[in-house]
Amino acid sequence: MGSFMIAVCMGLYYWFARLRFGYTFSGMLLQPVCVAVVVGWLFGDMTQAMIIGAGVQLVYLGVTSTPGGNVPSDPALAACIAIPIALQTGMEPNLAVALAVPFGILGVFVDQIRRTTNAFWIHMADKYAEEANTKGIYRCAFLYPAILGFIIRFPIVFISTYYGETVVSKILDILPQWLTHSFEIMGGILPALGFAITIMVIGKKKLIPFFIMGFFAVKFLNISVMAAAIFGTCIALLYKGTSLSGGAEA
Amino acid sequence: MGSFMIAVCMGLYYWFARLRFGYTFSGMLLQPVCVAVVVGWLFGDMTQAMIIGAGVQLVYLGVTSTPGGNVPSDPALAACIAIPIALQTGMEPNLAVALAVPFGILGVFVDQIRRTTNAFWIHMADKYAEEANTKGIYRCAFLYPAILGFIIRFPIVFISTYYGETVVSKILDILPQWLTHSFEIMGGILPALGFAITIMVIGKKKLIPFFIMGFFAVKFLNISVMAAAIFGTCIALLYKGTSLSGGAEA
Amino acid sequence: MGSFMIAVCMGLYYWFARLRFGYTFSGMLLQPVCVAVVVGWLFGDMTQAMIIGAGVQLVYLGVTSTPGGNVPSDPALAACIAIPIALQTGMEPNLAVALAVPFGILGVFVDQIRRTTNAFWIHMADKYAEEANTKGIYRCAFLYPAILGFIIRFPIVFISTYYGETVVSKILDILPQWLTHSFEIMGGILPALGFAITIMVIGKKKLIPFFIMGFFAVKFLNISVMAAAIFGTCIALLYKGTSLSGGAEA
Amino acid sequence: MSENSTISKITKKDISKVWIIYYLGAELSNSYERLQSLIFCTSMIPVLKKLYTTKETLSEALKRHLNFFNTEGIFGTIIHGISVAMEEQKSNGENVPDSAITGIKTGLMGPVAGMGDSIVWAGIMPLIIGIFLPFAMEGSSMGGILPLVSYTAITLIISYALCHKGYKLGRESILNLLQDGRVKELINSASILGLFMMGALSASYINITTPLEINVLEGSPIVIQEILDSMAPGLLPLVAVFGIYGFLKKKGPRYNIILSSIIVISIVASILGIL
Amino acid sequence: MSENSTISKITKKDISKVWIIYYLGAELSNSYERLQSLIFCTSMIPVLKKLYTTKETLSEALKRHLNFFNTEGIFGTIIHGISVAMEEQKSNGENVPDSAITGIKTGLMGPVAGMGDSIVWAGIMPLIIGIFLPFAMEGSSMGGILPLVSYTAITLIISYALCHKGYKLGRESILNLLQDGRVKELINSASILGLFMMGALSASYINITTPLEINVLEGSPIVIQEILDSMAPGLLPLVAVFGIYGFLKKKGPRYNIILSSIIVISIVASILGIL
Amino acid sequence: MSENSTISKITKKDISKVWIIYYLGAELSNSYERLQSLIFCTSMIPVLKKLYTTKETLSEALKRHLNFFNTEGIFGTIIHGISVAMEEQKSNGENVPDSAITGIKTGLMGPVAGMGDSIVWAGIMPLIIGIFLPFAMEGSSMGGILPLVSYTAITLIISYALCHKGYKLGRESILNLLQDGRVKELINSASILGLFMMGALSASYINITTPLEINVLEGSPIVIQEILDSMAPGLLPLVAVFGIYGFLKKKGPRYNIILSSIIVISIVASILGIL
Ligand SMILES: OC[C@H]1O[C@H](O)[C@@H](O)[C@@H](O)[C@@H]1O
Ligand SMILES: OC[C@H]1O[C@H](O)[C@@H](O)[C@@H](O)[C@@H]1O
Ligand SMILES: OC[C@H]1O[C@H](O)[C@@H](O)[C@@H](O)[C@@H]1O
Repeated sequence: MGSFMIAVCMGLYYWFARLRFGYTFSGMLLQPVCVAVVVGWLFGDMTQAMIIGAGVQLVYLGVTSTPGGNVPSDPALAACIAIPIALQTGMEPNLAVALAVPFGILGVFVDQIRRTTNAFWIHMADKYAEEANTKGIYRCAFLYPAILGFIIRFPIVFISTYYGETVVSKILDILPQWLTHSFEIMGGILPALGFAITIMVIGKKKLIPFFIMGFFAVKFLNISVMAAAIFGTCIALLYKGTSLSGGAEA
Repeated sequence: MGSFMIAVCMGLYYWFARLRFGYTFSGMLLQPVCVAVVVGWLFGDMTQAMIIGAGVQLVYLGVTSTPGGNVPSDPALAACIAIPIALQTGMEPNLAVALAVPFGILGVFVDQIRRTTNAFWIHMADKYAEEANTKGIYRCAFLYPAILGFIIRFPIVFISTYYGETVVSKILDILPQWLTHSFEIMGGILPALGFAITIMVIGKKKLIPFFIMGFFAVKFLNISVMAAAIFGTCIALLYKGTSLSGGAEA
Repeated sequence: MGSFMIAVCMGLYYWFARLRFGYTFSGMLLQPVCVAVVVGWLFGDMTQAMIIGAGVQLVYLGVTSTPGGNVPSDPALAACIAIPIALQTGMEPNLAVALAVPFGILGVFVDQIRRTTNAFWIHMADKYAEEANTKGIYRCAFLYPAILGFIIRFPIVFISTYYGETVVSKILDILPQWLTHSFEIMGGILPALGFAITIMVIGKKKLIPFFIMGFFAVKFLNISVMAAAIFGTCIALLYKGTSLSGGAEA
Repeated sequence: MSENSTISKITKKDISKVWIIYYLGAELSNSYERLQSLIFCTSMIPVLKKLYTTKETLSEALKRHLNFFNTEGIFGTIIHGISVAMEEQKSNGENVPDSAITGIKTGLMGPVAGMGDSIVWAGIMPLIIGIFLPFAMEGSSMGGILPLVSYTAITLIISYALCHKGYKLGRESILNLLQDGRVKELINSASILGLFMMGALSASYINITTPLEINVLEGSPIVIQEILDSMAPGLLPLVAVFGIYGFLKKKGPRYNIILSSIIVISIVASILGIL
Repeated sequence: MSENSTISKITKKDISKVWIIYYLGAELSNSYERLQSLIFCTSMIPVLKKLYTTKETLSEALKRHLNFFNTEGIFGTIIHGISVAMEEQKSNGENVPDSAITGIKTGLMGPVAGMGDSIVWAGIMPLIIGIFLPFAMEGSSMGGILPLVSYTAITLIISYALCHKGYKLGRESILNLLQDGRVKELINSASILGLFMMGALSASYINITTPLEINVLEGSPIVIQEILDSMAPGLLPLVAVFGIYGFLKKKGPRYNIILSSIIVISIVASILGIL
Repeated sequence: MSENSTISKITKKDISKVWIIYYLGAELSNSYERLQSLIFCTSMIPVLKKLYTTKETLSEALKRHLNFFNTEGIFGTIIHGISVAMEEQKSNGENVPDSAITGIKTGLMGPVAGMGDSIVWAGIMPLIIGIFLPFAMEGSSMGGILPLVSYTAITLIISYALCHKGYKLGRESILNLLQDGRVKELINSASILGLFMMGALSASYINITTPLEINVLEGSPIVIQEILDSMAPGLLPLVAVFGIYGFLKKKGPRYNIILSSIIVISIVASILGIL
């Protein structure tokens, strides 16, 4: 395949994965190990691509979107940029990852754009609902976001794959450090919005201490998420028994 | 003492200890350190016997019977076979223990036989109760299990002590690995029966999360049994206070 | 400044800090780092004094008075004796601290005298209250304890600073080991009195398991005081919700 | 279910349609303003068109489901199932007020999100990637293909089952449950678990630290982050969550203000070096 | 106790007999079918013979105490004491239905087993062995004799005291406690503790792991046990407990089937290499 | 507050006087017999003199506040504020029985002590010393001066705010709270936290271990402390607390006996080498 077509394919892949078509399916498509399969296939060197992909994956293990849909960093963008470069230049995977991390961070901002602009379609859908125009609603839910997504997603990956390392480095040189760092900060804070929304939505003020307990159980006692889930379930069952049915009797 | 008499004594000891005459008394008689005292006395070398016994004990620290009476492995059988052999052949205690462990596992099966056959006597006692024959009930509770126990317990230890290492090794050679391993698995699973019975018997479905919490408190937080007992007591007292007397007021 | 005046100043400082005039202010005055500032200023060698003071501080980090006002050991006395000696003789700070620790322990006893004799003034105040003599009550609360405090606090520091290491060593030689050790034991037990009083004063027998849980949460799980405070707050809020308002509804 | 089948207009296939539409688009149109409300409404279309045949009633129904909605897309399908059942009962003339439907949706979406996010995303996903990672490390494409296939398959099965389960629940018992208060109890339990899990997740997902140091003296700077950590680890993330929460509580869901504030704060803090 | 002494036929010695018979034989006749019911009945003989003098009533009483029973043999003696007191009151003509006696026995035996097993067997026993182990290591027979003597002595004292305590409780207050519901409360608390301790014990006593590995690729096998552990440590033991529990709940106490299943599973799993 | 101001005789300055007197002398006159009762009474003088103008009523009020009192001196000022408000209402002729005032004081002082001791003394103080310790290590007097200034300042601000807050609370709502039982609820919550914190603190503040060893055999002594620790760490401290607590419960606040006992035990144990 010509390098143009390869770049197009990569751009399309990134666009499609980030479209989030298919909730968990796309969630996995975004992971570096999946990106690596595509890169390996396009560049004809599966083994190398997978090894590099595994390395990038380790940096982003389990990062996709956090509660509320906020993206703390974009593993797919990082992978789509780093793996091809590492493969072509024989760069050490570590170095390629270092190169890519700022782009993962940049992805935070791009995703903010998507989710902000998505507000258009919901307003549009409000009108269609008024007219009971279901076709229109479908379009708002799928078509329009896809088109807009293409515009904001495709170019960056296409360019970085087509022009390769030199252009990527140049982009990095242009971006001032304070800007990338501010994206990094943003990526750290954004998830807090999702958690705040969820607390809001659950809406039981008196139960908020459970949130605090979960938070510090992890911070102080270093328990895993699974452990939290198990203890949380037990507590939820027992607390209910207590407060509502007035005792532990069946 | 002649080696025949010694073998008889060891066989009797094993039978008596495994009879479980005297609830905690026999529970301790089964421990390798106690077996070692008898071996040391019979063979006239207390010091060596005790040192070997201590080694075997470390493998079985605190193993007797688990809740519900299931035996995950038989420390007494292991000790009765390993200590004499180690003493006579000057074998390293470690090696003797390795030799004995399969027998400890075998003990799982022998004990299952005992507890299955013990069902005879309870049925017999049902009839005696019908006739108000208290003497008969006494015999069912003590005499008959003791006689049966003699038959299934005495021979193995007698033989292994009398013929020593060669015969023991031969027995081990005959037993196929899959069989001893299946006893091992059995010893691992059996205790689950006892726990299931106890949960059953306690019978409060709504409180089962406490079981789960106890289980994972040990698994995830590595707390000791004493710690579990202390926290468990506090929780039990406080949960009660809450659910039944409607408040923490005295 | 002459060494006499220096000794007077040190004695006065110790007296004043131990007077506990100004609740948290005096609490901090008692700390070795603050004693060091005074010593450094009096002896004209701030740098050295502070370094030694920091060393002594590490031994007594956070020790002032425990709940109920009992003093497990007296960091101020230890500091007032150790720092000048170390400064003058060039003794290693470690050694000076070792010299001072017995005096810190001695302080336990001296403080017991203070708090026992303070009972005089409260009885006196009872009488003044009868006569509505508010001036008298003020005197009982401030003046008399200050005077008595001077008598029991000033001399020891004055002497040890004036005569220096030789006298201090001599005092230590005179004190039999069993006596200093018994002060040490006393310092270890005394805080228990304060805790017992507080439990007493809180007075909710049914809630005592929370005390036990706090105790063993620290002992078994090694959580910090802050962690205890956070989890404790959550539990307190949730337990209340349960037991009194009959549910978790707002 | 058989005894009700005379009045059931909704087929198994209809429910599956709801499910797959939601699955495909759950995140696609997610916006800061109303998150998943657009896709929720969209996924209900096949059912609503069947139940409401006049333009007015259909429009009403569509608007009802364009309300704020957000949950985890796999576990959340149980809410779709319940909603379908309630809409059906409503259209059959039973007394199901709008507020009951919206109430169930709103009551369940938070707790379910809490559980789903922790199990589906923080639990299953890294587990599956981890299992097959060795393949990737050895250069096999299976390291990417197997996670994709198995994660998608597992989550599809769960969400499919829950969606139908939700419908059954909704048809058979939701009204009874609503009446005798057991739904409240259930939501309460679920809320506890949801909040607890959200707390646990936020501990690792929110990442705010300060590089600030105060240099009063040469060589021994006071590191602010260390002081914060010695008070309690994770103070800044917690302040962020409850800061935003407090804002939402007081000023309502003005996400744009929050977002712009986060951007401004990030840039300013980056330039000043305080975050 | 003095005011009741006129109608007390049971002496301190009788209670001690009950206690010692139970102590001697608690495990001796333990069977899979009814565990300690035989020894419970046997230990009650001295008392029952005194209280019920006709053949019919004695036979009734004996059969009553051949019901399923199982508890920890040291802490459990408190149940014997209570039972003796209740039998005495019953034989004195007070209104003590059979179901009350069986109810107390059944209600207490589980929680008491949970506490006893953890304190007497998992707590005291290894503690005592451990204390004297250094003696054994240096070749002294004291390393075996002292544990035997001290463990036996300590546990005898505890069980003796609890048996008599139980009797006193049974005489003085059990009926009142039963009436005002405080026994229920007590059993509730005890059940919580019992279950919690059982959970804690089962974590170390049940031992099931799988050696299974899936070798899709050369050299990087998927180790099933590792995956299970990363989900939650101890999954297989927990499955075993609740599998058996579920069977018992549904099919009743058919221990023979369970036992044979365990044997068959063990052998098959051993041959196939899956456990 | 404005609507009540017509009948308010107490000015902000009066409350500040109460606060500063308590701050200055909280520990100064602390005695084993009644701990902080003397300073509590003293700190109330400026207010009491204003409210009670006859010798009899003033004397009554003074005696009322010489009752046993003890709390943490920073957080505790909230109790002063409340007490001032209640005294004011009482002197205004409202129905505030003596027992209500004493009750609030007694109810709050324990829990507040628990919280204050852990936060002000065990939390903030070592934190502040620790922050500035590097300065001391490098020989700067700031290592001593800054802790003194900042700790004093921070705690003064807290206690000042709480004292005035308490007064406001007392004026506005304490009587309502008392009536509808919410004060009880509050004290309950506070007690839980207080007890929990006291437990946590006692784990590190009480220090009792035994050097006892039993030497049955050459070279392998039985170390008693190890056995105690393997039962549960911290047994001796716990025994001490609950031993004293039990004594206080039974015999009342006879501190002199407790103190002398502690002294005697310490000396004897030191000589015999058992502690
Ligand atoms: O938090 C609930 C929910 O919020 C958003 O809609 C997305 O991030 C989902 O993946 C998430 O499950
Ligand atoms: O679990 C209760 C009980 O079950 C069986 O009877 C025996 O194992 C006892 O030792 C045990 O205490
Ligand atoms: O425990 C409450 C209280 O007791 C005493 O009065 C002093 O030790 C105070 O510092 C302490 O806060």
